[in-house]
Amino acid sequence: MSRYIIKRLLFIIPTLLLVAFIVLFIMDLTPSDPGTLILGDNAQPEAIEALNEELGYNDPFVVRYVRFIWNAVRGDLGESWQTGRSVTSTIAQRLPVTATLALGSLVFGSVIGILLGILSAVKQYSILDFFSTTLAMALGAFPSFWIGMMLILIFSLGLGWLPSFGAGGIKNFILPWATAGCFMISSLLRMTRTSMLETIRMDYIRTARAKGQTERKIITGHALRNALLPVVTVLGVSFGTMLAGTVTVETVFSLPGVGLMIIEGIRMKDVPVVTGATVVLAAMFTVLMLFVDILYAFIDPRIKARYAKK
Amino acid sequence: MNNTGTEQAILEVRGLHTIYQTDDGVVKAVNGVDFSINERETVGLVGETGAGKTTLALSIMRLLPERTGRIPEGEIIYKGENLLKADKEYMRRIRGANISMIFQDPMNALNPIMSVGDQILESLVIHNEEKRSGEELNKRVDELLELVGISAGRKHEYPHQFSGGMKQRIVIAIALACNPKLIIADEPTTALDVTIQAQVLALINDLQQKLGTSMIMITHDLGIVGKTCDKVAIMYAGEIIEFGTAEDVFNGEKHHPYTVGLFGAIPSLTSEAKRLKPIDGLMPDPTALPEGCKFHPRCPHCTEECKTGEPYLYQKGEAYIKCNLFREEK
Amino acid sequence: MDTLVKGDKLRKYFQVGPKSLLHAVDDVDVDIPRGTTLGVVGESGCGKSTLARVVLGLIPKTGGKLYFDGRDLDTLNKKEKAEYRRQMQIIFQDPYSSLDPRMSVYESIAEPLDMNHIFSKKAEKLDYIMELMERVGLAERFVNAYPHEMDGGRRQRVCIARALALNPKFIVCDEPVSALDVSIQAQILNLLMDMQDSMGLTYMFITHDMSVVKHISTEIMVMYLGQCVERAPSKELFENPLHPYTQALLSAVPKPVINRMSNTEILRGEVSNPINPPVGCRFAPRCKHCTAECTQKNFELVDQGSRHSVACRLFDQA
Amino acid sequence: MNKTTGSANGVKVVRKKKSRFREIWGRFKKNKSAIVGLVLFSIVLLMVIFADVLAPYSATIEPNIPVRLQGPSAEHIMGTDSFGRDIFARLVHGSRNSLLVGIGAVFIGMVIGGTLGAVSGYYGGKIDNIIVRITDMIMCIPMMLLVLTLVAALGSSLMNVLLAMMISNIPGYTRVVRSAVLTVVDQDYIEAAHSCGTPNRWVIFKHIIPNAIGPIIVQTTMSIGSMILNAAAISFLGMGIQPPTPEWGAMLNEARNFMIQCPYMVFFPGAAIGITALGLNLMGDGLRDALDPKLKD
Repeated sequence: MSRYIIKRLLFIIPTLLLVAFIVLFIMDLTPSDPGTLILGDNAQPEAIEALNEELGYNDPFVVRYVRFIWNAVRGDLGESWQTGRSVTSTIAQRLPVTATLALGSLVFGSVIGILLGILSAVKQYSILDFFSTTLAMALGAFPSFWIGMMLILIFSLGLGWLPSFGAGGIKNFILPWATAGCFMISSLLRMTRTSMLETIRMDYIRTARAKGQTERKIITGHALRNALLPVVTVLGVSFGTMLAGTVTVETVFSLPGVGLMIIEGIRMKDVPVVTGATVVLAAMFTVLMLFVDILYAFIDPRIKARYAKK
Repeated sequence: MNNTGTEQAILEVRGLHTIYQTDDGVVKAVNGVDFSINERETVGLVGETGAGKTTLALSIMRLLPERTGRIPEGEIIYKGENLLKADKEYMRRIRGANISMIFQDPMNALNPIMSVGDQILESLVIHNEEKRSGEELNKRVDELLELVGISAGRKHEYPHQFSGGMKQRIVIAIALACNPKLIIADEPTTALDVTIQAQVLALINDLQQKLGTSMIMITHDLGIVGKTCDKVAIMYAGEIIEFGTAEDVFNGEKHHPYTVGLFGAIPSLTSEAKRLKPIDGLMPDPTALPEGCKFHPRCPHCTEECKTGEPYLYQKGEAYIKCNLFREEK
Repeated sequence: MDTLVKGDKLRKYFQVGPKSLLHAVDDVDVDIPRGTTLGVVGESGCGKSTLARVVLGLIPKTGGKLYFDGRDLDTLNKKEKAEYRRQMQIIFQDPYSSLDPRMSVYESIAEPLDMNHIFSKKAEKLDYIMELMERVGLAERFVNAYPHEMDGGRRQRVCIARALALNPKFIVCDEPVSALDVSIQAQILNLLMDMQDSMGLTYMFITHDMSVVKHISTEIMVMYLGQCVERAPSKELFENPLHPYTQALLSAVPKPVINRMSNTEILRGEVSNPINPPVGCRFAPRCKHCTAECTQKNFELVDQGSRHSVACRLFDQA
Repeated sequence: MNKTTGSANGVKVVRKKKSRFREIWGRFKKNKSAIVGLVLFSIVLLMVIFADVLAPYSATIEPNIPVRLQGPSAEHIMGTDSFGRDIFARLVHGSRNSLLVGIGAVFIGMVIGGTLGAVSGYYGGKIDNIIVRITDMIMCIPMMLLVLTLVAALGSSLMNVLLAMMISNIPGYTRVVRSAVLTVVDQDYIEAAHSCGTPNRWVIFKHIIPNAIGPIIVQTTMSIGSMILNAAAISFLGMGIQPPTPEWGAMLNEARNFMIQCPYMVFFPGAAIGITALGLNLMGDGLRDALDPKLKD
């Protein structure tokens, strides 16, 4: 088991290197350079060129990539071309907002999604099932930023119950949580329902019935744990989607998080900011997926055994 | 064995009909089945794919798929009680404790993420009427594992760590856990290799002798029937077309043409025959069964009278054959 | 005797781990006289299906020599190989997965003909296909049917027609009747035997069913964990089984007579692991005649006369 | 249509290719929500086709300041925006851009990703290993972030959004197609085809692709919906199609500033996106059930 974890941890290194490479490579195509950004459009071309040279912008891509990695390993993601502030400290300042948003939505979305998914599978063809599947369909189809704006219209502007922007207290987060959680509810509800329906038809459920087990215990004791195995994977993937979705949700609610930082960076053509923030979000996602994989191995004895043998 | 006085039927099935309501129409899976099983007795239900054997078993257990399966008429009497009229809770207590089942495919019959010991224990906990302590129940799990030939030390292992034959032993242990009166074994060895099949059959036979349980053995293999059964019911298109003691069916003089066909189609290990004698045609479509005797389109002795109306019921003691061939010999 | 298919020390290993080799087929000799049937029996995992695929060249062999009609197949060039491939066909166990669900009966049977450019005229091709269908007992009306519209027996007939399309000399039947009910099984077995009589076909018939193999085979090979443990003419094997495994196998088959477990010999234990097997007889752990010698050296097949050979310490005169 | 070939003994070989299609359609039309999806999507398609009939394109571009920010009325059934442009007209013409991006991105992703997945699944071995490793790694970057960085680098325009989404769609398709191909490759009829000397390319095109196409179609239907959503999100962030070109996400971006006075400006474009995606998702679900009816008893 520990071997498996080590193997997975080692796999994370090339993944992160590749992720950083792709992001850097794409951002390198941006028609923007630090000299122009810092000195302004009206500066002397020679001065701009000199500054670019000084900042190492003119070095070959590989050199800059290696330098980025080397600095990143030591916790330095460079400085903003726009403000000169350290990207690392900006991220450190903004990450709590994004983390609060993401984790809150994760809890909100997964609890409601999984619960409704189980219920609608157990009561297949009931009104509850119809309601849940329709809800899941709708939440998955309507854009989350639009749902966010609708929530603002109703709860902030209409009823005046909740604030519509900024990151103050819990109240500020309720609407963003609901908005970002919507997508998770949709995908988790559908996955849980499908997986549960498949599990209920398994032979071992029939064995449990033949033992005389009660319907309730069959669901909670046998079906649920088996059905949740694939749901765990989907949980990881949809958390990643949601993490990226925080970009729009933070924009809608003007939450000063990492997502908004990326958007601002793109507008300003501030390459180090965008690169740093994107790499951090992607790294968070990668680590989370690793965590999901290990969790999976712990719940499923078959997978555990496969790695224990080796 | 003292058979006298124990000739008490423990389960009686009368006029049972089971249907499935599917999108493609009503599937008539079981069409008027009558039979009974006495204490310590094994009845073999024999037939090919689609004969309705498994449906019959699931009807007795009341485990038909809820949305599609229906039992429009018939009675299943266990201990004087019609199980078809019993409420769900009563039925739940019967299952596992009084009637239990062994399924065909041991690969999927066990919960993959629960240790085998826990799966046996579960049965005991559900039907723990005497309020035995956890320790006692755990001892019983060890006992059951040893009984089916698995060392008790393996009870913490998971199903994937066992071979097919071993898994079937565990399924048997679960079925036996609460000392049921009747076990329904649905093709218990079909998924296993011959030598493992022999082991499992020997085990089942052995335990049945020891524990005095009655058993319904569902199979398509007449060889298995010969090895295990006291009485035999041959099923075709949802009906028992011939019923009798193993002696009647294997060595008797009068047989339903389908029974004759079934025996004739098996290649023999002992005699030399160049050609086999297959039964012509195919199983009828269960959504559109033929009129009259359901075997008539494939029957070599078919007459006009076979095509309409119920075939003649030839009876001799407990044995019976549903065929017009024996009408004149009343 | 005139041998059609001959394999010398055929061997197929699968690499399943850095240091683990799965010995699926281990030094098995095959020879099948023209016009006869070699039955191959054994339980799941004994390597019988792998052997079939090695003989057909569907998977590359790890070692050994293979001759067809006297020619070493390894020395053939690509074109000659294609020519030989046409003469060898296969019929599978599961008629549900061996036909493309999107192809009609006509298309399935026509595929090998098209691939080998047999007919240039459509009408000729159709006539030939109708003739094939008639030969395997499929009514004309099925020519446009799709696999899901037919039952298992008819599908298996389509598979047979497809295998016969190229007029092969040799057909491997890999458990062709195991998925069928007894009454249908008998129909297919009769058909296969009729085809052999009328077309002089040579079969390699793989099955786990002892009564089927006895019925159809001229000679039988018993396999255990990748090795051939006994080989004899059909009648001889059933009357005089020598290897302890063969004896147990025959005794374990339930016969359709009343027989409440009296004379069945129950074999203990289960088939062991085919990965990196140790030296010695592979059946030794389950054998009642096992001695120390059995686990120390390998036993080759030894001829016992009348084409009967067995690999066992009890009959090892060497 | 049915193609027939005559024969000497009068038997007709009928090419009834349609039978399977008809069977799937039979199951599909029994599914009410799938039909709802089909109807919703058809409405959107009609809008795309008859956009010029429903409203002149000029109405979507030219400002008409006197009537700016008017609520829904008989003249402007969905009201007007901050430049006095008719929202209904912009919605109708915007459908073309949204759908173009959605379908375009999926289609190209399908061709490239599909080929990679098919090669990977069919040949296996080293190639498979490399392709799987790389797709796994790329999929560690959440798609939206990948698209955003690409658009940031390439510049904001319709073509660049399309390009960015195409690229980010490839790994997902590679995965789906690979697993679809893997299930088919295992079937005996593939081995049967090999044993009668059928060449690889024939096996791929005649057996594997037709049999693996089901899950691919389902994936395609579903991803068009999510691509439309993503494209809208990009435009909403101001990175996609630039004004005054009508596009649903971009309309929402403009509407944001007038959310308080004119909620209808927010409502209609979002509803249009939702209905399109909903239609596609319902259709995809219905198709999956129709192709694989095993879950429905």
